[in-house]
Amino acid sequence: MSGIVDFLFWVFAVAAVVTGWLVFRTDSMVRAAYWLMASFVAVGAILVTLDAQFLGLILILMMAGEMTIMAIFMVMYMMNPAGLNPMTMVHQHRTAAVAGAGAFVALALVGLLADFPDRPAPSGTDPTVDLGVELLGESMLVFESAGVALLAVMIGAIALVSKRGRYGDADEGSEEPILEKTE
Amino acid sequence: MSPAWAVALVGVLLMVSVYLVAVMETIFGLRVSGVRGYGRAWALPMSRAALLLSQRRSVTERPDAQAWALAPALLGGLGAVALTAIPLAAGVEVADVDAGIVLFGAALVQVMVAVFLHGWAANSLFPVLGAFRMAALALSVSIPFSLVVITTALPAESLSVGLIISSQESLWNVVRQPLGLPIYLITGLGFSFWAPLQLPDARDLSGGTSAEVSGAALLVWRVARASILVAVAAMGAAAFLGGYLGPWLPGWLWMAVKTFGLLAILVWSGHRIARPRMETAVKLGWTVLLPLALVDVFVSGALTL
Amino acid sequence: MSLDALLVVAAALFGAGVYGALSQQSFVMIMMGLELMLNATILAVVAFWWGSTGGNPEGQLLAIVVMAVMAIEAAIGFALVTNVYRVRKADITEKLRRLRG
Amino acid sequence: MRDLLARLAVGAPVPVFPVAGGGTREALARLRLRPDVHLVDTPRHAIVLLVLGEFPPGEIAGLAAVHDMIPSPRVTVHWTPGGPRDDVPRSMRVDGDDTALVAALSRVAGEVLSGTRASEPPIRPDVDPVEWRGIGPYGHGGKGMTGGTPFGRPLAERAPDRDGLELDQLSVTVGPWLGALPPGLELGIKLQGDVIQEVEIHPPAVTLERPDGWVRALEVPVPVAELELDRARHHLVWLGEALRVHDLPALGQRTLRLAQGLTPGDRGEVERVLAEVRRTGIYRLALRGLGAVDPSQVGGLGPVARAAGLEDDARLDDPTYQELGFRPVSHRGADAADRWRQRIAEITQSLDLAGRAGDRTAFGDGVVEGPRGRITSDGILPGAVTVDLLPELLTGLEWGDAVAVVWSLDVDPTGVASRSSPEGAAA
Repeated sequence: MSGIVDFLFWVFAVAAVVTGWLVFRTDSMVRAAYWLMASFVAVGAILVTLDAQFLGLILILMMAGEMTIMAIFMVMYMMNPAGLNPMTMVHQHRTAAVAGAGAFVALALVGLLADFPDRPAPSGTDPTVDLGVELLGESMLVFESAGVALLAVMIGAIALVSKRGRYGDADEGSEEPILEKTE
Repeated sequence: MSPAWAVALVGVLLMVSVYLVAVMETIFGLRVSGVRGYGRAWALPMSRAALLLSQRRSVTERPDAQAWALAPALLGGLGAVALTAIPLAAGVEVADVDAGIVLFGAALVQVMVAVFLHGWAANSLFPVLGAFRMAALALSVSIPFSLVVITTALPAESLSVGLIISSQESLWNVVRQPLGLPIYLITGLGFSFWAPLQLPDARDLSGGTSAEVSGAALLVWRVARASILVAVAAMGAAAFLGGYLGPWLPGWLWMAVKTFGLLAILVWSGHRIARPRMETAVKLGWTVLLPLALVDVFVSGALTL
Repeated sequence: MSLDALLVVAAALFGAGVYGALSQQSFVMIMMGLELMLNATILAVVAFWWGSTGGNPEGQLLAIVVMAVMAIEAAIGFALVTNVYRVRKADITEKLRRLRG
Repeated sequence: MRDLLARLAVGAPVPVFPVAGGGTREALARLRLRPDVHLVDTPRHAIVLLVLGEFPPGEIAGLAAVHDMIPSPRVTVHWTPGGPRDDVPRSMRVDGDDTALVAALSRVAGEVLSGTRASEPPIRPDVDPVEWRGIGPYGHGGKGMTGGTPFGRPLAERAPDRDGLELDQLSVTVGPWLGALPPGLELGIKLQGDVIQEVEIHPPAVTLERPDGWVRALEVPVPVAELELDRARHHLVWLGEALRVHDLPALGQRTLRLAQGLTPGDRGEVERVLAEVRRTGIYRLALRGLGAVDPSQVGGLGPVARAAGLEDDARLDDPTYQELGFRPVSHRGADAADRWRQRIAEITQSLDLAGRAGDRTAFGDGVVEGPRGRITSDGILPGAVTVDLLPELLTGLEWGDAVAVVWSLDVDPTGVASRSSPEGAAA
């Protein structure tokens, strides 16, 4: 059984990295968004093999909507529908590649060389139940804070994008209106 | 259950149910249009499938060919995955996952991706408009959908579908959470973009995301769409109607009866209720179903405590 | 499958994210780079929870907090993109030399 | 394998994409009721291209694009309800009535599926309209990075929209044989997402539809019962087609079946069907608040005018109708839902009048109230005026709402042909 799990892990690991890389190699907006989603789905699957079922599935569930919205935003705001007009959307390619490779090497070295404690979860526990008890027990404050933060962000985001602001339309700048002289 | 048997079982069950959905659809259609004699309805889906199989696939100008081919297969796969989360009889669970109901939700939400790809990849006006409609529709129904589905886990104190069913031994969730099933069915129609919520594939878009598809690809798409509807009905039966629980009859038969009862309601509503405007559908999701789903969560939570 | 292997995979994802966030011009593509980095973070956090904490649920809790951060990043990002586009009709960074309104 | 599939496929209704010319409204409605034929919404789902009715001589060539959209195997059939046409080779032509047509459709579909008849080759060459790759600094076919005409297509223009974001516009031509629009209606539209920013009416590629019965009533006395049954039948056919576009095809079929051989005695069944239409919630869900017209612009437009609160009806001046105690029905809201309610009310009213009229006759005296509005002897059909309302009404609507508004107006694009053809021929 552990042989199958190992094999699945490597399939998902390769899939996650390759699809994550393809996000920036494609010239189609929708493909970019859905490659990223594929990367998230692969990571979600890895989480499921790690016994974090709830987290993995929630990650997959969240990402469908978010990546569809990403695709739509790109279609809305990019002036050249890629595919119709493929072109390179990359700048400072060399710097970025070096930085990316550097980040990978540094983090991988930390991961390989540092000596982390080897304490796997004891068998016979149910991680989903543990998580539920934790979320609504000792760590409820953290969980609630995350929820409140999300609510605040939702309100902030709506305020930011709404067309009519306190001082008139958003695209007219944010200066106070000049008082008109009355006769 | 060994994986090979499980895959075979889900595949066969799905094909049989999809065929029955097609027959039901034909019979309801004939009934509403006032024609008597439904004998023809049993063979008609077979003939239609054969006709599509003898048709060549159509090609648009510069489609995203890989995504176009992938989308129907992805949709069908999602239907199958969603079905694996549901115990078909006592102890017959294809995928025995603790968080089964989350697996089901994750599979259904990904339907949005399959439909969006299907519309986008054709590189044609009406399919793309269908894709945009799917995004708007699925986003507006997904939150009430998730809420009412997760609420059924409250009395069971577990996310496992098997435990959710056995928690309904004394009382079905449809009674315990009366708001749940109607909201679930409406939003489920949205996810399977079935009439009256077939906005992404509607006739005012000449077929929407499938307007440019023909032949075997169209057949696969239609079968996959029906398989999502089957999965929605099966989960409705499990989460709200006590699944395989019931007196006298064997468990699997109870499950089949409840599933097809719900399927009949869903298919029937497609012929009897008008397709809403896009704006009405989105408003329904955000301003009616979402508050009602929250009420459902709060009331059920209070009752569970 | 070992903790080391998981961390290497997470590092590779993070590296790809860094490359994307630095090389892309479109705001939305830059956001994708950031999301990929957060994806790597989630993987690393859950890997540590699985291998090093003895099943302490607080590890999973941390992963949930990262997910919330991801949602917040997306919401703020989309709002900013919309606002910048409304004012400047631009969606690529090259067109925003100055950030004054 | 192919034989087996072909033998199985014969049991299915033949998928037919109709391209309807002038004078085929009723024939199309009859064809929809045939269980052996399935009229599909897009050529991609069809096997047979059915060209029915009359077209101006040059327009048959314009069908090539539709023909080539049908995937192989495909076959074309030409049919004219009134009689045979001479400009088509005999092999593709069907002479005779509906039954002959349906038999021919099944036969050719069976032949082309089993391979005894070859699939028709595409008419237009399969080449790119312009060269696709390798022009310009990025291989994208244009000048610079963000300008030019990539692959020969100009980049989308930006325009203000209702959200205050200037997003790209897409210019497209829809029709004239789009399943979602009345046959012959061709619109040039600019879309932002699915919101219509600009509408332009193109002259239709269909010859004039002659409402013979109604035109005859201008000159000679015609039995009132006949006229009113015609009106009810017209509205029922309209209702059937509109229900189909609103994705209620089965209910639409029931309505179309009622329209065949309608008599005043069918009133009970008509009322049952109309009640069922109301029960679908279509007014509330799909029509309310859409496409409200300005009452001052719709004079003479029959149901459209009366739905806007005008008591505008040529029948009011007819002594026969006065004798029958005729009062026009009217509604107040002027929107799409009211136009549906108006026509539905007029169906029962017409049946009632037809039942009470006996053998009374009406004499138009130069003006007749047709089902779409006032028909006068100067030849301008009310459909022409209705089409003119479209640009203003559709601008700013989402595509689905626009389709609903077009059907609620019962647009008759051939009315434009009757009016603009002299200028059109000159241009």
